[in-house]
Amino acid sequence: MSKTIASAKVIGQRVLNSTTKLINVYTPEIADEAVPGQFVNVKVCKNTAPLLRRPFGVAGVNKAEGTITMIYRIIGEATHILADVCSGDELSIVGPLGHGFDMSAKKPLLVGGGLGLAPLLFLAEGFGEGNTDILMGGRSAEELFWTKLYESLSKNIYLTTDDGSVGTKGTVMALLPQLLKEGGYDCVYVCGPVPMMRAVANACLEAGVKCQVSLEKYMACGLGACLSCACEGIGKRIKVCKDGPVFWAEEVGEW
Amino acid sequence: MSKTIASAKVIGQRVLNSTTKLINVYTPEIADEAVPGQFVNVKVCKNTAPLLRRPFGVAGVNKAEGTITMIYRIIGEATHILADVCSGDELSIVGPLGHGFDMSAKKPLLVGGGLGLAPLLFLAEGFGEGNTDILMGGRSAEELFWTKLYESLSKNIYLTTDDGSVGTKGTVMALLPQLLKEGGYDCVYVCGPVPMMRAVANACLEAGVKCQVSLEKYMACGLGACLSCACEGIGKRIKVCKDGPVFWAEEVGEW
Amino acid sequence: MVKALYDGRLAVDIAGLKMATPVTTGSGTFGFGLEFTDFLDLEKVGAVTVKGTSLEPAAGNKGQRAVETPSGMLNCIGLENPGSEYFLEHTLPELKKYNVPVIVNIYGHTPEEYGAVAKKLDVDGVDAVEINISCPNVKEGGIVFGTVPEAAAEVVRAVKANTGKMVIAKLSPNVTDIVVMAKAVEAAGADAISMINTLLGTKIDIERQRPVLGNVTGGLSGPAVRPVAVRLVYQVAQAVHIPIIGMGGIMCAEDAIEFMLAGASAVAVGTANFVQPDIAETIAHGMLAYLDRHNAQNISEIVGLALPNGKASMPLFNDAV
Amino acid sequence: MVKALYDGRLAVDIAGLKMATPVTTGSGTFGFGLEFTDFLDLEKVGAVTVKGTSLEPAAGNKGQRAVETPSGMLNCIGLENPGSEYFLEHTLPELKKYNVPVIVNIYGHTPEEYGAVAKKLDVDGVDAVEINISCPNVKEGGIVFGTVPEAAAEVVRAVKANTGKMVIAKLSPNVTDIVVMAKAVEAAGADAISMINTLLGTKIDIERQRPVLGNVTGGLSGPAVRPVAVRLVYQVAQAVHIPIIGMGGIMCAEDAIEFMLAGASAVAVGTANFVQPDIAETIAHGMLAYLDRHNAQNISEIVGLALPNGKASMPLFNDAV
Ligand SMILES: Cc1cc2nc3c(=O)[nH]c(=O)nc-3n(C[C@H](O)[C@H](O)[C@H](O)COP(=O)(O)OP(=O)(O)OC[C@H]3O[C@@H](n4cnc5c(N)ncnc54)[C@H](O)[C@@H]3O)c2cc1C
Ligand SMILES: Cc1cc2nc3c(=O)[nH]c(=O)nc-3n(C[C@H](O)[C@H](O)[C@H](O)COP(=O)(O)OP(=O)(O)OC[C@H]3O[C@@H](n4cnc5c(N)ncnc54)[C@H](O)[C@@H]3O)c2cc1C
Ligand SMILES: Cc1cc2nc3c(=O)[nH]c(=O)nc-3n(C[C@H](O)[C@H](O)[C@H](O)COP(=O)(O)O)c2cc1C
Ligand SMILES: Cc1cc2nc3c(=O)[nH]c(=O)nc-3n(C[C@H](O)[C@H](O)[C@H](O)COP(=O)(O)O)c2cc1C
Ligand code: FES
Ligand code: FES
Repeated sequence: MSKTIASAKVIGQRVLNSTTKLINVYTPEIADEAVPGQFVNVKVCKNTAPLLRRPFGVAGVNKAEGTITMIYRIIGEATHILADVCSGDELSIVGPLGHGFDMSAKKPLLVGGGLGLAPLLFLAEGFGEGNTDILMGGRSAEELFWTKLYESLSKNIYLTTDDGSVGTKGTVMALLPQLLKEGGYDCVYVCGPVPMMRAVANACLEAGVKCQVSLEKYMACGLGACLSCACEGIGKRIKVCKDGPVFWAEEVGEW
Repeated sequence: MSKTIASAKVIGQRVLNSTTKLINVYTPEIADEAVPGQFVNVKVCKNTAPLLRRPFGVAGVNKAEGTITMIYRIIGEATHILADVCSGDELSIVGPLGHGFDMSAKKPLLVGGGLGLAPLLFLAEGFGEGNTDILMGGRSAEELFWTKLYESLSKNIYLTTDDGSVGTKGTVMALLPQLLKEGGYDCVYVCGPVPMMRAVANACLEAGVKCQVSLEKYMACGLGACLSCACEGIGKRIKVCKDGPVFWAEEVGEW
Repeated sequence: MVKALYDGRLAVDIAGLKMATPVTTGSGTFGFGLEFTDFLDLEKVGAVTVKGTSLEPAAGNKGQRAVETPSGMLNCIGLENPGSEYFLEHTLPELKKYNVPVIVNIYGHTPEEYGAVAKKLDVDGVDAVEINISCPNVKEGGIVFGTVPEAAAEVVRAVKANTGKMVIAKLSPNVTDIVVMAKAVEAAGADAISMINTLLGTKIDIERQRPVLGNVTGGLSGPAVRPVAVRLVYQVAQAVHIPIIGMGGIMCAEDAIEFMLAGASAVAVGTANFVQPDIAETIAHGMLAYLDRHNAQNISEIVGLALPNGKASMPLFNDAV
Repeated sequence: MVKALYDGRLAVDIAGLKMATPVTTGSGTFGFGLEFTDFLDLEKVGAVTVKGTSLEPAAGNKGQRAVETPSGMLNCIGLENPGSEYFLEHTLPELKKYNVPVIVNIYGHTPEEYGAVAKKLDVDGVDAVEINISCPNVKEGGIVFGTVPEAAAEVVRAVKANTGKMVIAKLSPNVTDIVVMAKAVEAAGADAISMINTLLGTKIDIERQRPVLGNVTGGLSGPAVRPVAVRLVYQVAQAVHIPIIGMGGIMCAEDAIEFMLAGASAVAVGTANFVQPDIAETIAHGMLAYLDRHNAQNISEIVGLALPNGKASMPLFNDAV
């Protein structure tokens, strides 16, 4: 598994909702190597400000066409610039980075919220059409463009929203215990806000179901070199960018 | 004469030669006010790097359409970014800045080299079709797209190139003394590299012909506030951005 | 004024100097204020701090005087100014037409000279003097007064003895321990501290193989230095009891608020005036929006909230998602 | 190697340390080098300077450890490292597979501890030790050794007494007078100086009204600090006789050349490794192009050309147009 710095041509991007976009870039070296759960580190312009690359999960890959997909929220300086790039522009991308999800589950349940649903999308693709169930939580109906993205990939889609505007009212925890009890899942994959991941991980441990989490920490290098993302694992120090971002729930000592 | 910060829409730009472009922007407030010799201060992107605005001479104005023209050399960070802006993009422009040329000449000779020919183009327009002669110096034929720009504005176009590839071989000084003697000019307007301006100014003083020069100094504010561009004038300190950039040759104490 | 500007929500009182907004201008970056009247309403700026003024006119440094650096700029103007006489005769009368406090930044080559300028400027229309003991661009005086606590104190005392105006001491960041400097000027009687002046830097033209600036080194300002400036304000705010006017790389309201949370009671915009000449007024609007968002009535309420002993901190908004 | 790398044109000798190019890596920004082998050929880097290593493992600071700032970044890693034992057992054997000099950056809490780490690392495969007396992110030791000349000298002496390797003293920019520090470490026996470490800074999250970094303050690095770093190198180069390894915001060959013209005999790339992980090799190519453009044979010829006493300066190219 080798990493590259690629000059990736933007193939196109589209709007998912008012603050979220999906971008496709042509970068065959990375498309060839990337597995679900990995991420890439993107430089959005040549200026010294913004200076650092920005990490984004790989949300999908088309090996035949040599492209990868990212889904991102427009939140700060770099993502505002990214939202303005046009087809044909070049982005410098380093990747693929980190370690992916364990793919040995027989009956996987994916649990995600917010942009955590981006890497899980690639995971659903990796398990193959109809082989995953997904439980997704959001604030309101505005975030539910995600269901469209998962429709053709996952078998059952379970929904919760904070405001009850679609699906069950509440967080994913409103549905999870029952799903764990009755769904026959042998592994849960969770990516989302920390409180969600912690709650899901605890519920899985209690229910005796294996659980992988995908952590997010501020990253400067993404290569395991700067220790910006280092934190306490059980019994050892871990680097989220290199030893993760995917960990077994029981490896995590500090969220 | 009042200055504004305008958000100016890019109407279009075109390539003049491998390192020079012409850009038109829609900014009626500035188009209305600007006179030949003035400049504008342009912010090419929102990032903090490049940080400062960049000064460019006004190379033309279309009051009816509310546009101004700039001609610039792609040389460093900001001009590289400028070269990439598309029609429809917005640039923040402060202007018009400084004082313009004296327009009282009856028979004006314009003398320019390099990008100094940009503000002189607006001056030629200001005097009206066929009312100016222009003497231009360049390194080689590559720079002579300028003749096309002046064709419809100036009556006689005199050319010199360092390599003799077009026009007379040498600098503008190869032709100037004779022109001054025989041309009946009552004022010379010069804008270009410092050695050119100094030589032309001296020749004019000797020949007893009035001469205006347009100086260039590194500018941070363009408003007379920072004193980056202050230098010695005869008997007093001058600010190139505010008291100039156009000066009578005899006002200049320090080139 | 029947109604206070911005309903008085941005009004601050800095050691007796009443400002309608906490935003003043960095000396040397706003000329004499008059250069900016096309872009903003001077009366909507908290105070106008003018270019460093000395007893006699000064021509400043030769050669290139400014150059851009990553997210910043270097300058070596060298305190060119038309002198106090000219200022009093020609500039002040113009400024007096506006209902805005005027802070005059002063410098001299000896404590006595500082005192003499202060005395000369102790006139109607001048609301405060800011002592520049921190200019990196003049050889005599300047930086040494800014790096030696006792020298700084002496200048402050000389100025205090010669003026009835409020006195602000402007600190240099080019020191090992700024807290020592801050305490020295406080003890010497300064009514307020302004900080930071520029960081000493240089740039070399690699093709000409020579320093770009005529004076070889210059002062670094702009957003590049903001993290250093905020850190210094954060340190000094914990050590002194006089108010701080914070500056260094403020480009927008959010940056100004960062300084106030770190303990500054007012702020100054410097380099940003070159980029956005209306910024000193514009920031006020961003501050109002911030007050609304955080349910605060007056801007003074946010001063120092991010300090360790951070008085009542407001509820945490915007939790990490 | 039958043929010297780059025909030997970039080869430099820093107080006996032979490097194939003048480019090493800023400690803490290049891990242990091994993290970068997918991107560049380690043997084409002048030397690999590894993360700060202490006697015992250290966990570093809690909370957020890095954040971007305008053209820079703040970090408060706090010198997390697996300890010298682990380094010798696991990392060094891997590094030894490459034909590249290894510089180990070390730190301790007392001069004795610095000495002990140095002694431990006085083994085959380590080519030099770089003494970090300037880390702003650890409370004990760190910054105090970097700001008090006698304390710095004591650390240098302790290290020199315990190692046969070449010793580099890394200076902090957070001082009033860096020349005093440089002379102190030179007199204490340092073979070379590296500079600069990071500038102390902070950033405040205005919505949460708290410092962003877990450790409150952090070290500022990246292009934002380059003007300050070049200025400091320029000053120290005129004051000491030992070679300088210059760093602070180098992003490309042109920036590296700027440091060398200012008097650095070698350079290190730090933050740039995060942005362009192949940069430590890439810069070499830009340096060769520069040598060609200026008709120079070896990179050492350009060292210090921009200094006031600037040995033979080369003809001026690129005159202002
Ligand atoms: C492994 C990993 C995978 C990610 N995947 C995605 C994804 O698929 N889609 C998506 O929208 N976002 C993802 N993120 C978050 C994304 O990196 C940030 O939203 C982005 O960096 C914001 O950049 P900005 O300049 O627009 O905002 P800024 O103004 O820089 O910051 C906005 C917020 O983003 C956080 N942030 C900024 N830079 C980083 C960084 N280098 N590392 C971590 N956090 C940062 C800041 O702490 C801040 O809270 C991921 C983060 C990590 C660590
Ligand atoms: C009054 C005035 C009018 C000008 N008119 C034109 C014009 O019509 N067309 C044109 O192509 N150029 C013009 N220039 C020069 C133009 O401003 C610079 O080429 C431009 O700023 C370069 O920016 P950059 O970021 O691309 O290059 P940089 O990498 O910043 O610099 C490249 C070169 O340009 C010079 N320069 C950079 N910034 C400034 C500045 N703010 N002021 C002065 N010089 C600077 C630098 O000293 C350097 O030599 C004018 C300059 C002035 C002062
Ligand atoms: C061009 C220029 C001239 C300056 N002149 C002075 C001055 O005369 N007196 C002074 O005390 N500070 C002077 N300063 C420093 C500024 O007032 C301010 O302290 C510094 O620039 C930091 O703020 P900023 O980053 O917002 O610019 C000057 C700064 C610049 C950029
Ligand atoms: C994340 C990070 C970690 C660092 N760790 C160390 C360290 O362990 N020891 C040290 O001497 N310097 C350390 N530094 C300082 C760098 O080696 C270098 O001196 C500084 O970053 C300036 O160079 P730059 O601007 O090119 O990054 C670190 C810098 C960064 C950004
Ligand atoms: S981001 Fe640098 S080690 Fe993880
Ligand atoms: S550029 Fe600021 S005074 Fe002229």
